[in-house]
Amino acid sequence: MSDNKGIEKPVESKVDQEEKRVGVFVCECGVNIGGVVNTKAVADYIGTLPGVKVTSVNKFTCSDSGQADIQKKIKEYNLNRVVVAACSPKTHEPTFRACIEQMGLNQYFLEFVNIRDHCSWIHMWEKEKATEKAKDLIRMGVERAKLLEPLQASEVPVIDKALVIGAGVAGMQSALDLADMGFQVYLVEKEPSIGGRMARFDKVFPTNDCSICILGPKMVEVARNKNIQIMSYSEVKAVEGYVGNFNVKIEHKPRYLDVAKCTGCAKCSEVCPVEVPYDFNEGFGTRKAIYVPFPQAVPLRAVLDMENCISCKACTKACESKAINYDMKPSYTDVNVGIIVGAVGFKTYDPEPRHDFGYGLYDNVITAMEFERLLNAAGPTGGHVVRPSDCKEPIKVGFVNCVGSRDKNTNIYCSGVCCMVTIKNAQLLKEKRPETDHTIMYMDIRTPFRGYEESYNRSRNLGVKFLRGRPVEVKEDPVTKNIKVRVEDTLANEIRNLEFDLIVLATGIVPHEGINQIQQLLKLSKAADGLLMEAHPKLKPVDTTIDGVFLAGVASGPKDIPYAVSQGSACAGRATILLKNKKAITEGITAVVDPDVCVGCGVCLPMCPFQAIKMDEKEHKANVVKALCKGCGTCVTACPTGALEQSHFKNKQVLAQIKNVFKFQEVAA
Amino acid sequence: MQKGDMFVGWSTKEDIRKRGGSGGLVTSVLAAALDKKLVDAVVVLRKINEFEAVPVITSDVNEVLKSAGSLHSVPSNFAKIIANKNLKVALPAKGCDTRGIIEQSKRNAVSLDNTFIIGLNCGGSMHPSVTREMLEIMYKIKPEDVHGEEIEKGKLIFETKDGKEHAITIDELEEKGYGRRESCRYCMIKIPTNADLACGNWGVVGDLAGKATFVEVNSEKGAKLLQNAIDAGYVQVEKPDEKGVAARAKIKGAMEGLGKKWKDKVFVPMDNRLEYFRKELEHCIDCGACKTVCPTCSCGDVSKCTEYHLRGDAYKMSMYHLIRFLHLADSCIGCGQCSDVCPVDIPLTRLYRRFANPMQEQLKYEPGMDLRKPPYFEAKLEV
Amino acid sequence: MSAEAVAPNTNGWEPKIVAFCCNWCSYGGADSAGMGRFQQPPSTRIIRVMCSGRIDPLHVFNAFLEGADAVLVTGCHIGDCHYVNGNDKTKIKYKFLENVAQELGIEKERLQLNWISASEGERFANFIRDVTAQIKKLGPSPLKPAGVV
Amino acid sequence: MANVYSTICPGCNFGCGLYIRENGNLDVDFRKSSPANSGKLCRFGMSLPRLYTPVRSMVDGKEVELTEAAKDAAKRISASKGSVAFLSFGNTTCEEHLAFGKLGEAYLCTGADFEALPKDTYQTISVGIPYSEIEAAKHIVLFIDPYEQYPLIVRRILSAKKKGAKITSVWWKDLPLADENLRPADVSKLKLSGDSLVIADFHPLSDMENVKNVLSLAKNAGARITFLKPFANSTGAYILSKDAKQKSLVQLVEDINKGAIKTLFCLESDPGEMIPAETLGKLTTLIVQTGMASAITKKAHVVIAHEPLYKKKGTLINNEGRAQSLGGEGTRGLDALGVMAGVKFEFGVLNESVKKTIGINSIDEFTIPKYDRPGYAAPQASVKPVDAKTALVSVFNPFMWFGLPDDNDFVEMNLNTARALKLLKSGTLKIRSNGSAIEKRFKIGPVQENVLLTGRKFGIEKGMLTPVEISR
Repeated sequence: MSDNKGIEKPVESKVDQEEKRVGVFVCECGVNIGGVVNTKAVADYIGTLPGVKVTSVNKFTCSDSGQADIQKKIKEYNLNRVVVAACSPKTHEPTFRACIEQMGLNQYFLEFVNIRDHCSWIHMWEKEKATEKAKDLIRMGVERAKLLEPLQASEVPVIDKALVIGAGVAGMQSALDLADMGFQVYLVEKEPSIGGRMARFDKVFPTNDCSICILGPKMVEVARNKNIQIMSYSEVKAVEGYVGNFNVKIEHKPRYLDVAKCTGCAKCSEVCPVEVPYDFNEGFGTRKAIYVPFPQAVPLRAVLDMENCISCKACTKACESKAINYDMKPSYTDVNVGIIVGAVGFKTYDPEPRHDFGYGLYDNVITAMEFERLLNAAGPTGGHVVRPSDCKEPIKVGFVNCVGSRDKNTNIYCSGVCCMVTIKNAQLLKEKRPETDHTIMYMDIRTPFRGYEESYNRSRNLGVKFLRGRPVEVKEDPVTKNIKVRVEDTLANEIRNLEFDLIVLATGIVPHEGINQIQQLLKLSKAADGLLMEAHPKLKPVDTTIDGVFLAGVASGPKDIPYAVSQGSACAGRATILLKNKKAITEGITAVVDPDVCVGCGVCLPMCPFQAIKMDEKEHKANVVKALCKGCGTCVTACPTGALEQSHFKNKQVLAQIKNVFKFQEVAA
Repeated sequence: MQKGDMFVGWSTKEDIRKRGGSGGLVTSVLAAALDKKLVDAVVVLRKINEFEAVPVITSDVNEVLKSAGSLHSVPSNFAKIIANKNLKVALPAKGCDTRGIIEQSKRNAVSLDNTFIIGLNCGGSMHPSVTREMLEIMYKIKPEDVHGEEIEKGKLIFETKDGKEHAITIDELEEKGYGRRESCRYCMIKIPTNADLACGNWGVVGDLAGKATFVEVNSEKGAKLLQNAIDAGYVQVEKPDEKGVAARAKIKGAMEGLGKKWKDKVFVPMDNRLEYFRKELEHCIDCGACKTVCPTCSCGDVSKCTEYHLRGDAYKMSMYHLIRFLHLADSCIGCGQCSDVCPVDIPLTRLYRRFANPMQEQLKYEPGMDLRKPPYFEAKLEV
Repeated sequence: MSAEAVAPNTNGWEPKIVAFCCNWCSYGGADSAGMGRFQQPPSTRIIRVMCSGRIDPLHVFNAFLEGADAVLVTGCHIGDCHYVNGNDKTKIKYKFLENVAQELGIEKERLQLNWISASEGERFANFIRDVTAQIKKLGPSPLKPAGVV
Repeated sequence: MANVYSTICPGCNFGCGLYIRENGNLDVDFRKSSPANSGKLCRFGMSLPRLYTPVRSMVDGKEVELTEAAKDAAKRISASKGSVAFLSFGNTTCEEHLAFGKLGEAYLCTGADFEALPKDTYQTISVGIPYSEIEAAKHIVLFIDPYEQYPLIVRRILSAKKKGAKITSVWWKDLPLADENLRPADVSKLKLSGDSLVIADFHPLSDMENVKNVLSLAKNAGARITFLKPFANSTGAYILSKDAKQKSLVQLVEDINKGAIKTLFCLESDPGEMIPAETLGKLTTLIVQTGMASAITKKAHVVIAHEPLYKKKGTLINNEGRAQSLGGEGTRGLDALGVMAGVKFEFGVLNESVKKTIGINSIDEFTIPKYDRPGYAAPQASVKPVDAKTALVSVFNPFMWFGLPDDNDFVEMNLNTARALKLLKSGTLKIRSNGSAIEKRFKIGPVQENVLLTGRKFGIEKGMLTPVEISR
C-alpha cells in the first residue's frame, strides 16, 4: 500500500518489456467444437483484443497442417505468445509445446484453452451461450498468455553410484541388478549378515523350495560382486542433498573383532560361557555372546554381543587369528551417491502384548515364524516340530490365520502372505509326519498368484482341514497343556469345541521399528498403515515423492518373495535411468522466492511435503531447493508476504485469468 | 525460585519507590537486568508528558530509572519495536504486548530465548485524545493540570497539580463513550500468565498496599529475571499474604466477568453483515497503518494484502481488508492498535474480532497465549 | 448419451461461476464430464492450477470481487493428492475462507468445496448443475460490481 | 540505540504529529497524543520513509560541504543581482522562513497568487478554522476530495456527520461521506446558510476565479470558510510573508520566460512539479536548498543539503493556526541561509521574532494564536465553464506536490463512459491532448460522465483541468 507500492520495481527481465504479440488458434476439432461453437465469431472477437496479432481457425489444429499453420504464423507475425483453444491440455499440451519450441519459442509461452471438453461437449444445445463462453475462456487465456514467462527445466548431475538400504532379498536383488549394470553399490544392512527375513524361512511357498538353498547362492553372489560393497552391521545415520548427489553418513557398529582377520571358524563361540536366546531361531535355543549369525551368513564373520558379554576374554585366547578387540568403537563412512533404494523390510506382528489366542499365556501357542524355525533342519530341534510345553511332537495342530491382520483392533490390512504360509507349513509337517492332523481356521483363503491355488488344493488332498471361522475362546488344559478352542464353523453354521496339541498363529506384517528413522532420513511419507508411501500406488509403485529415492519390498506394503524381488529389480531399472543419463531433469514449474520480500517467517516450511524449502538462518530468508520442488504451489498460498511465487502459476497470471472471466455489459444498440 | 511461585516485592531504591507506582519493582527488575548484563537492552517509555511517552530501546540504566511510573494513556504495543532486532532484551509488557511478542516469535521475528517479558496486569488503557476530551468534558479539568492518575475500586481518579483528586466510575465514563479503549473493555487477558513474570498491584494488601508489586513467576526465565534483581540488590521480595492471593484472583475474576459482558454487548449477532462491513470500510484511504502497527503481522512493506490491493480496482470490498480478515482470523489478539491508528476511525479491531471470535473458538486457538503455531500454518488441522 | 442430455431451458439470467480445479483430479473430472457429454449449464469458467493447495484465498476473493456469483474450490479426494497432502492444506485454507465468507454474510452456496477425481465426470457435471441451480435461486452476488457480467 | 524524533508530517498543512525512528532505515511510529491527528496518518504520512531520501551538497555535480555550497550559491546570487528569484512554498520552519524573507526581499515567491485576490481576503486564506469547529459544524460544504487530498480531515467531517451535520460535496464525483453530491457545474444549486462551513483549498495551481467564487459564496451566505493548504508550513509562511512583496507563480514563470529572472533559489521547494520544464531550462542557475533528494536536486547547479525536516528544530503553524514545534536539533538550514545573507542567524533570536510576528506566547502545541479574523468583501468572480467534451482533472495530493510515486497510475471514470467506448475490463484507455497521447489503466467510479480524475501527473496536463479526447 503506502510503503513501497508507488516505486516502480526494476523490470525483472526483457520478457516484461517486450511487446506481447499473441496468436490465437481456434480448433474446430471436426464438428466436436465447430458443430456447437461459432468459431468464426469467436476468432473475430478475440482478434479485437489488445495484443492479439492474428487469429486462425483450423479443422484440426493438432494435425500436421494445423501445426504448420501455427509455425507459419509465428514466423509471419513474429508472435511471442501462442494460445491454442482446442481440447484438453492434459492430452495435447505437450504436442503444441513441442510445436512452438521448434520455432524457437520457449515452450512455456503456450497457453492452452479447453473449449471442447469444458465447452462444446457440455453445452451441445446452447450454441450461443457456448460461443459466448468460448470467447470468455479464450480471453482469459490471452490475458494469461501475455504474462507468461520463459522457464527452463533444469538439470542436475547424477553421481553414478547407488545406496541400497537393507540387504533382504529385495535389496540384494536391487544391488545385484545395479551392480551388473556397472554401477557401484553400497549395500547397507543393520544385521551382522545380509539375507534378511528370507534367510530364516524353512521352505518357501508355493513350490516349497528350501529357502536358504536358493537364497544362499544369491548372498554369495552379492558378496562376490566387485561392484557391491557390503556394509553389514551398519546403519544410515544422516542423509543430505537431493537427487543426483545424496551425501550419506553410515555408521558401522562395532563387532568387537577385526573383520579382516576373522575367518568365521567359530572357535570363539565354542569357548564362550554365555548363552542367550537365539534370535535367529525366534528365541528358540541359544547362541553364545560371541557367535556367527548362522552357518550361511555373509559375511561369514563372528560378532560379539557386548550387551551380554562378561568380558572373560576366553574368546581372545581361543582366537587363532587374534581378531578380537574389546575396545572397538563405532566407525563412520561418508558416501556420495546419486540414488537411494530403500528396502528396509518389516517385522511380523507380535501377539505377545495382547495375548492374542493365548499367546504368551499358554506354552503351546506359537507363531508361524517360530513354527518355521522348528521345521528347519538347521533349527533348534534339527527339524523336529515339538511343542514347547513338553517337547513332544504334536499330532493335532491348529492354525489360526489373520492374527494381527484384517482386524480393526490391530491392523486393518491383509498381510497378503499368511494364508500361503499356513498352507505351506501344514503341508510340510503333514509330509514329514503323515500321522499329524491339521486344521486351518481362517476368515478367507486368499490365493491370488501362480501356483497358490494349486498349493491350496494339494493341502486339501493331503488331508489338511479348513475351517472357516475364528476361534472365540482359547484355553489351556492345565494338565495336558493341550489347547482347547471354541470356534464357530461358519460354513456348517455350528459351534465346534476342538482340542489341539499345538496352535500356530499366522501373524501379520507390520512396520519395522526403524522405519520412522528411515522415513525421516529420506524425508519420505508414511501411509496410514505405518508403512512407507510410494509416489503413486499404481503408476509409480517403486518411486517416492523424493526424486532419486526408490522403495522395494515389504517396507511399502505386504508382498511375497517374487513381488519383492521384482520390486528390487524395478528399483534398479528406475534408478538406472538416472544413473545412466548422469543427470536428472527437475520440474520447470517450481516455487521461487523473492529474497527482497521474504521476511523469513518460516510459514512455508511445514507446507512442503518434499522438504524443498530450507531456511537460510544467516540471511533469515527461505530458499527453494529446485531439485526437490515438485511445483505444487502450496507454499505459495501459505506465504503471507507474497515473496513465494509459483512459476507459470504466478499470482498475477492466475489473477489475469480471473479478471477476464468478466466483462462490461455491452451498451444496448 | 521456580515457575508458579508468587511474591510481593518492591524496589530497594527509594527514589524509584517514590517515582514508580506500586513500589517500583518493575523498573528495578529492568534496571537490574541491564546492570547485571542479563540483557543488552530494555524497552521503556520515555515520558514526554502525562499523555505522551515514546517507547525506546535503551541500554542506559538512567533512562530506565527515569521511566518509572505507569501511564494509562499511552496505548502502545512493544512487539513490533523488538521484532527483527536480534537483541537480548527485557521489557515490560501488558497482556497484549506479550501476545504480540509471542506471535512474532512464531514468525521467526523474535527469539523468545532472548526476550525477558515482564508482564503487567492490565485492566485497560486509554487513548490520549479521548482522555483529554474526557478530562475537559467529564471531569471539567484542564489536561495540562493533571499530575497523576490511578484506577481504584472501579473508579478512574485524576490528581491535579493542586493536589486534589477527581474520581468518576469507569462504568459511567464508558457509558458516555470515554474511558478505556474499546478493545480493552472486552479483553480477557487481565493477568499476563503468558509472560515470564506477571506483575501488578492486585493482591497487595495491608500495610504494603500501594507500596509493593505482586509478582507471579510464570517461567524459568521469569525466575532468573527476578532472582537476578534480588541478587543484584535492586529488589526485595516476601511471600504474599493468603488474603492477597485471594484478592488478586477475585479482581481477576471480576475483570474477566466485565470483559465477557462487554464482549457480549459489542458482538451482537447481526443481519445484513455485508452491508455493515461495506459501510464501515467505505472511507478507507489505503494508508496501510493498521497492518504496519499490527503486532502479529510479521510481513515487511510488501505483503499479499498490499500487493494485490490496487487503488485502481473498483471493488465493493477491499481486497486488502479481506486478506487481512483471513490472515488475522486465527491470529488477531484484539489489542486495538489498528483502531487507534486508523485515520478515518474505522473500528477495525471490532471488525477483525467479528471474524476472529468464532474462528478462534472453533479452532480452540488463543493466539499469543502459548507456542502453538497458528492453525493457518498447519499442514493438517486437528481440532 | 446420458439421460440429462436434453436441451435445457436457456431463458433468463446465467450466473458466472469460477471453478478452481487441480490439474490431476478435478480438472480431469471436468474433462471426463466432457468426454461423457454430461451436459451442464454454461455458467462455469474453470481455472486450472497444479494442486488445490495452490488455490490462494487471494484468488477466491478476487473472483468474488470481480463479479463471480459463486466460487468453487475443487481437488483430489483426501488421500489421493498428487503432492502427498496438498488437499489437506486446502481444507485448512478453505476453513478460513468459509469463516470470512460466512461472517461477511455471503450465502454459503456461493463458496463450495468438492473433491472430484479425474474419473468422476458425472459427479463434476452434477456438481455444476446443482450449484448453478442454487445460485439461480439466490440471484447475482452482492459483491458483483455494477455493469459487469 | 534507535533515535526517535517527534515530528510533524510535511505532506500538507494539516499538522499531523508522528515519530520517526532512525534505525538503519526509517520507521514511522504513531504519536497518539498529537492533537491534530491523534497519531493517525494518511498514506502519505505512512510513506515518509520513502520521502526522506538523503541528499548531499553539490556544486556543478561535485560533492562539497554545506558551507562551501552555500558560499558558492551566495557568489552566484550576487553575480546575478537583479535577476534572482527566491522561491519557498512553505515546507520550511517559521524561523527559516523569516531568514529566507530577509534573503529574498527583492523577489520573493511563496507560490500563492495573492496578487489576484483582494487584500482583505489574505488572512482568511492564510489561517483556517480549528478542526474542533469543523467537528461541531451543522452543515459542511466540500470543494475538495478529502479522501485523496487532505485525508485526515475525513474523520473530522465524519465526526460532525455523526453529530447530525449535513455534508454537501461540490466535486467531480460522489463522495461516500456526502449526503448531497453536486457537480461543480451545478454550484448554483448549492444552498448555503450561516450554519454552513465551506471547506476549499488553496495552492499554487488553484484557479483564482474559483477561489474568489467560493469566497463570495460564503460571504454572501454568511457562512464560514476554511482553506486547506498543501505545504507543511503554508500558514506560517503566509503569515510571515504578509507584508512582503510576494510574486505569484504565474509571474515567476513569465519573468523566467522573458529572461528577467536568470537565477532561481528554491528553499525546500520542488518547482519541477509546478513550473514547466522548458521554463526551468531557460534559467542559467538553479540553486536548491533542501533536506531530501528529489528530481530537482538532480537538475540543480548548486544543492545545499541540510538535515531533513524531522531532524530540524523550529516552529510550524498548521492549518488551524496551531503552533507546533519540531522535535529535532538541527539548524543547518539557518546556517546556510546565513552564509548566503552574510549574517549569522541565531535560532533563539528568530524564534522570539516568530512568536512576536505570529502573536503567540510560547512554542507549544496547544497554543492557538488569537488571530483576529477580519471580514472581507465578496469578490467578483468570473468562473469559466468547462467547454471541452471530456476533461482530465488533476486531483492534487501530497504525492503530487512531492513528485513521490504512488499506487495511482490510472484515471478514474464513469461506467457509462467506459461502456460507450467499449473498453475492455482489464484494458486501457487512450487519452489525447494537444498532440500527445498516453495509454492508462482506468478505474470505474461514481465520477461525472466524460470526466477523468487523476491523482498523478501524466505529463499532458495543462493546469488543473485539461481538455482531452479519449478512445479504446
